[in-house]
Amino acid sequence: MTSFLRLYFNRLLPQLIALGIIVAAVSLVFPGFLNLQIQNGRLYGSLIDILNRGAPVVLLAIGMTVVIATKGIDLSVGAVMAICGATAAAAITSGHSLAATLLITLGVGILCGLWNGVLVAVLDIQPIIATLVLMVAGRGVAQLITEGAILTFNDPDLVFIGSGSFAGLPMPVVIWLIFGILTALLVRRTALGMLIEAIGVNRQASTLSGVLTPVLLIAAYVLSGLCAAIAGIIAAADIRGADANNAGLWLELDAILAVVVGGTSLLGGRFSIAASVLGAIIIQAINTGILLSGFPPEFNLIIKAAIIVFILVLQSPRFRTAFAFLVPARGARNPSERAAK
Amino acid sequence: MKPKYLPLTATLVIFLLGYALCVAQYPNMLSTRVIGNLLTDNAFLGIAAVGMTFVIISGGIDLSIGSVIAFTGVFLAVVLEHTSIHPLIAFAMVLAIATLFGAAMGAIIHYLEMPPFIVTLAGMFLARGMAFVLSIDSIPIKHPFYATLKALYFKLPGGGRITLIGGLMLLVFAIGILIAHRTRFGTNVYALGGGTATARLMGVPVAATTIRIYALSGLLAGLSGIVFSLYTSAGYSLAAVGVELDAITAVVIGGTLLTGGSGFVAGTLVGILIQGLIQTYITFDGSLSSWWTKILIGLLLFAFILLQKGIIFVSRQRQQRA
Amino acid sequence: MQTNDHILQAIRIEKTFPGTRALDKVDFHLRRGEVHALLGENGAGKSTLIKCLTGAYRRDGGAILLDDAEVDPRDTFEAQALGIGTVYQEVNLLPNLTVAENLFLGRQPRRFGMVDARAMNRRARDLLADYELDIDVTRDLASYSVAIQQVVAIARAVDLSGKVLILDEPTASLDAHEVAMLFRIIRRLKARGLGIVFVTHFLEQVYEISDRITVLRNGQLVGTRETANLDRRELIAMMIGRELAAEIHAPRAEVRQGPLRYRFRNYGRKGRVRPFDLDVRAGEVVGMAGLLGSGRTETAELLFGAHRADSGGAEIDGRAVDLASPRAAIRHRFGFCPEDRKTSGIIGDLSVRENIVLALQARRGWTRPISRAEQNRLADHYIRALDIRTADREKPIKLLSGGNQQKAILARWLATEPEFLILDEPTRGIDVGAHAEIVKLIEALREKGLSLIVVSSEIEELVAYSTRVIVLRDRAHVAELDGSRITASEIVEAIAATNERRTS
Amino acid sequence: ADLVVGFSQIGSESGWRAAETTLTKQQAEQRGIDLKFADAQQKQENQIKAIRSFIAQGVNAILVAPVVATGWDEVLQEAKDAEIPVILLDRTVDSSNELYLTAVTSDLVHEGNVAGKWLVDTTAGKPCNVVELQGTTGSSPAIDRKKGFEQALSGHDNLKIIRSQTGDFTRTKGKEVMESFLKAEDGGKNICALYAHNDDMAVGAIQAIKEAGLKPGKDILVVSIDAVPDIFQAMAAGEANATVELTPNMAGPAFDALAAFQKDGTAPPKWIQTESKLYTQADEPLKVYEEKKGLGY
Ligand SMILES: Nc1ncnc2c1ncn2[C@@H]1O[C@H](COP(=O)(O)OP(=O)(O)OP(=O)(O)O)[C@@H](O)[C@H]1O
Ligand SMILES: Nc1ncnc2c1ncn2[C@@H]1O[C@H](COP(=O)(O)OP(=O)(O)OP(=O)(O)O)[C@@H](O)[C@H]1O
Ligand SMILES: [Mg+2]
Ligand SMILES: [Mg+2]
Repeated sequence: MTSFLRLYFNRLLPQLIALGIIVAAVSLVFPGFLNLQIQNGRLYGSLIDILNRGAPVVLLAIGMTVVIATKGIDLSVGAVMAICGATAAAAITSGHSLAATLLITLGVGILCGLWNGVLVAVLDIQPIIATLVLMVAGRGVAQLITEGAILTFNDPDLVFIGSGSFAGLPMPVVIWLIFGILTALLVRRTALGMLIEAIGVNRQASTLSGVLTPVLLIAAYVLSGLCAAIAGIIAAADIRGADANNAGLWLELDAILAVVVGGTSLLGGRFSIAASVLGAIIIQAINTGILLSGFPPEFNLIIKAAIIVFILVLQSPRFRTAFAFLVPARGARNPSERAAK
Repeated sequence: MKPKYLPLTATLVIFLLGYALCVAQYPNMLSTRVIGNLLTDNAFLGIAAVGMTFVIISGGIDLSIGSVIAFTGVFLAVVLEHTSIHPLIAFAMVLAIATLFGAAMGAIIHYLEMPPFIVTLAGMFLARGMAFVLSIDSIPIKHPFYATLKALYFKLPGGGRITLIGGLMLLVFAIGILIAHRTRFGTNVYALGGGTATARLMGVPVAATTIRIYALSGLLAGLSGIVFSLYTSAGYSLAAVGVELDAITAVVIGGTLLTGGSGFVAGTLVGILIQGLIQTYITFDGSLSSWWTKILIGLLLFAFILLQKGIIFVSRQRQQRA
Repeated sequence: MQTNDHILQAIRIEKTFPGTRALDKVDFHLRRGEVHALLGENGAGKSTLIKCLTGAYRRDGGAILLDDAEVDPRDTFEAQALGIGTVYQEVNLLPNLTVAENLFLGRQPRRFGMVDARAMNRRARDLLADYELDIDVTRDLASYSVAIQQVVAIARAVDLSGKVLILDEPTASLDAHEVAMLFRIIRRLKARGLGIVFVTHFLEQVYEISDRITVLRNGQLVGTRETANLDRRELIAMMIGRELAAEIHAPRAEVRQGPLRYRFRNYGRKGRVRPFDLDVRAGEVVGMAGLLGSGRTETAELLFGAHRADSGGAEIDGRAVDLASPRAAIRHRFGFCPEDRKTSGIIGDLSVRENIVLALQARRGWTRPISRAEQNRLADHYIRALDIRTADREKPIKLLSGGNQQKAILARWLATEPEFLILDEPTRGIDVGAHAEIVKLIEALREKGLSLIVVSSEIEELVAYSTRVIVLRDRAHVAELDGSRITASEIVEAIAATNERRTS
Repeated sequence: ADLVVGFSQIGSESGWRAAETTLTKQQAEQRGIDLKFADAQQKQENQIKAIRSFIAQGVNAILVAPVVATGWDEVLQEAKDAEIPVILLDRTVDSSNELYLTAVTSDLVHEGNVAGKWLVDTTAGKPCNVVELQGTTGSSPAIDRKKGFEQALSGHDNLKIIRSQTGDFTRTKGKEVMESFLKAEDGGKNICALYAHNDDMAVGAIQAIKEAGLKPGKDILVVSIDAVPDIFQAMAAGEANATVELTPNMAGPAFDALAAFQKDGTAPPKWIQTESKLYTQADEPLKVYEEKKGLGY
């Protein structure tokens, strides 16, 4: 068991190091960064902000990880977030109970995932294009629901999901923690994880081995849709309104970035949900760090690009072999040979 | 017909069909004006999409082109505003920068073995960031040379025009087709798309080819930026957001596989025209709200993809029977 | 020994992969005008040595001399420029390029800076004419069979090799006729003074064509001998480090066949396989013989549900069943080792363990995971039972040598305890020792009461284990041999007879 | 038969823009105008394409809400050549005013100025640290509203902008950025006022302030621009202090000018400036809220 934990730790080590470097760098610029205090019965501080603000991307990254593991990609998650946020707001303002609202919204998210999944698995359309359809049309659907305005609501229960707290942690953090752990258990305690990886590496060989490829593919996109729905609810609850125009805008790129920073290959196969979650947190740490640093906003993108390139270079297989002594290279492979095979 | 020409033919058939339907509803759409506009308005997108086609055929992707277009525009505007450098020299400078930028991304992709999606995503942030740093204002370009260039067009009967930039796009497509099918480099691009490892074993210079592909994409994005700056006579750091997705869509509608290894530059041109057609149709209709516009674009995209699949499927079946 | 009759010398080549010492100070000397066989078990390091010679891998140590001058090709491109043409083990051409482009990649004829496609196609046709291949060179390579692709790869390598030609298992998917043709070409090149390296597991071919033999074992050089002075038994002992009990099995005693279990009636699919009837009993091995492209693979895929049959029906134990998909077939305890292990067999990035348990897990469904301990047990069991050479069970399967990958896929199906096992070219690329083991295994499975269908291009092998042989031609079943009629000559005759009918 | 007017709208990036679209359609309907609507999805190239196809269709007039100021010369010239009058809505362009009939816009710099003046008056010389939520980096409202605000503050040394970041005109980002401002400035104790380039960001920021345990409107003054309905609710609750109105009804004056021009060729003034009205808590915010609620914000 301990060796298992060690393996796990080793897998996450590069991400942990990157996070550590960023946190250290930001606390240099902004000394109050690490302060944590209890306020109104919940933890309060920049670190908590990172976990809290990172919630949507973390959730999207969880679903995206599984989709990417199947060698797919889901560009529609931002739009699905908007649809689901709008659905939730519309449902709650038209008088549905919280439970009904959540059910309807999650249902809509699952439906969106189903659509993507069917396009990819049954109609055999390339994932980028298949999900691009919903990415373009989805935001229109969301605006159709809100008629382009911000649909505000004040239902305290729904608002609680966005800004309440539980056990000292903001609700969004609690939600993604639970959901992330559940998903990780679901894929690792069952055979799902391995079967999904098999599909991602070699779909044809998996099918010939009796893996239910289409169903699993659809399931991956459904999971992604579900994640986007939860993220959409959180985003709407956070601002007490559904902003169909901007909710989740370009977040799909952040989610993909998070997965890659987490070390899952875009070519499918091996994946780690924990690493993707860490990746999302890293990205949020960058964003929050930029906000706290007080640089003029014109520099935001350059700083972000520079940090991302830095992290990716740290992680690149070439760099890792060159500096194998820095990162304990358990199971690390020789990259050039790998490519040549 | 060879099976590999199927997607291309299917796309062309769909375009003609769609155009005929549009004309049936709005006879005005047959005017040379609309045809001229289709070329002029999509010139920058088309030029960038040629680069994207090469990248995608090689099995990669380039998300940075929209930002490079914006950067190019801002760079030109700033240079022409604040110095007395002649636009042609500024063009050369910016093309050199864009090419180097692309080459650098290609080098990172190859030597650090990082996925193109992510490298070019970082490139996308970086190029737009650079544009912001140069200037956040939109800067008009008032240089007389621009006016000269814009005055160059070929008038069609019926009021339509083939403008310089529209013509340039066609030229770039022609050159792109030549490069893809008539040079060793072009074959190497296809070879990379067929499998990097195999290509390497067959003696394809993988490093040089990868770098050149992204350099070419950078160069064409730069050229597209110049065209865009001619088109709008301005440089603006928020311009051309999301152009990469439009370009990818055009490439894919044009029958190129995102997995690499197969596709046609000519198909991309049809893809661009199909997208332009969808937009023109929606404007001619003019009754759609913002949201229905988005939904309809999505659905039409979906319909085109389905139709293409359908045509290919049916003719495969027929070929097998035969 | 004079050095100057050596065209290529490799001195103390070393190569280490994480966990594997693939080459341990290996020496290899190739003379001008000789055919030099490079032999060894699966995973001995043959392909690795070749890749080090051509710069596809960076060697960790040692030197390479070409014409007595030290060379250091950094990639295959440089090796080609030096006059070393190579066919690598897996068919290494680009399926998405045309045949002509594959042949002339990187050296297309040009006019005014542009590729002269017409000249290229003409030269491609001329080149292939030497190989009696008259195909449309402007079509994508993917539209041709593996065999044709293999011939194209050979033609390309030969055309590239000014000094040295290296062939890594070029004959694995060729039939006798094509092998003979290849050998004619090799002899011609040899007469021109080229040095030729030839890797194969077919010992008959080694004795037919080679002048000298170098044997590797576990990454180490065992020795280099003149072929004429090395008898077969001794050679095998060099390769596997012990004597092989009986290489080719004595004709087996009359087998007792079980009840009829599988009945396929009028089974077929338009455009793929003409409808056929097939009965298979328990404890029976049905061999499938035929020329390349005769439809054996397609028959196998049809039986497994990889393609859906559009005519006829299947019965198991008298009950009609629908074999609509691999899953359905697996539910009826079918198993299928595909012919192309790279694209339809291995799951490259996953470990040997996961590859072995995959089919079993898929059948149990995702909700009932096989525990890690059980997975380990299964994997270890089959690694031992089939002698899969791997550093450990967690090694990604793509890093195993070809033959060992094949065994791992066999293990995947054995783990599901199948009752009807379809093997498509199970011994392709497998070394003599493993070859014998697989033949033994097929026998053992038959004795356990399994029904097997085995597709093979090796007629000797079919004779060794088949209780019945079906001969295919042009996607149709044309003959069936059983009992005493299963002999090499009868099978060859059946194939040839149908061939004559084709020409008449 | 009817007057056909093409309307090239920027997109639907905010509630304000949706309201503008709604009002334009309403106004057109009231006047019996056949409005051809084209959504450009925030892209200038799409707007140019739309105008070109309006010209190709031969509409009677064109309304444009230009996404940027630059780059319109050529297409406007084409419209002029085709003798189709063009009216700019909501934002101006830097082309020669020969090329369009008139522009119905507010003055973005002025809006920032009004907001700044209010803050100057309210603080009345007391020292006050201001944080600023900017609009989308590079967009003209962000640039001009910042400029106008800074102009109003210049010469008043008691007022200092201590932090300024972009909130992309959205509630979510407004809230997120405000959270980090609060953290960075001693839990917010160091902040005396918030200036947001639009109301949506202000609404988000107000929530952040409340969640940090402070009272928006009292501990931190809130002033923003646009006057969308939700900010009036906040004002009614005492959580926001002031907003500067940007009216979404630009089309009304535009159509009026067009009608006059087509009737007898009366050339309207080249710039019809809409009012930048300041609303504070004293202006019966709830009543204004009810008025504005139905306008499609
Ligand atoms: N890229 C690689 N990374 C790690 N190990 C490798 C790699 N390539 C080969 N090996 C290992 O090196 C050893 C030699 O493999 P090689 O492919 O040279 O064998 P071979 O003699 O060609 O076998 P075969 O007859 O099956 O083709 C094997 O143990 C194999 O697992
Ligand atoms: N000489 C050939 N010319 C053209 N096509 C061929 C040729 N040989 C095979 N093919 C094609 O390749 C495919 C191979 O068929 P299949 O795999 O069923 O044959 P096989 O008997 O198993 O041969 P192999 O030993 O190559 O696997 C068929 O679709 C066939 O049309
Ligand atoms: Mg080998
Ligand atoms: Mg076969």
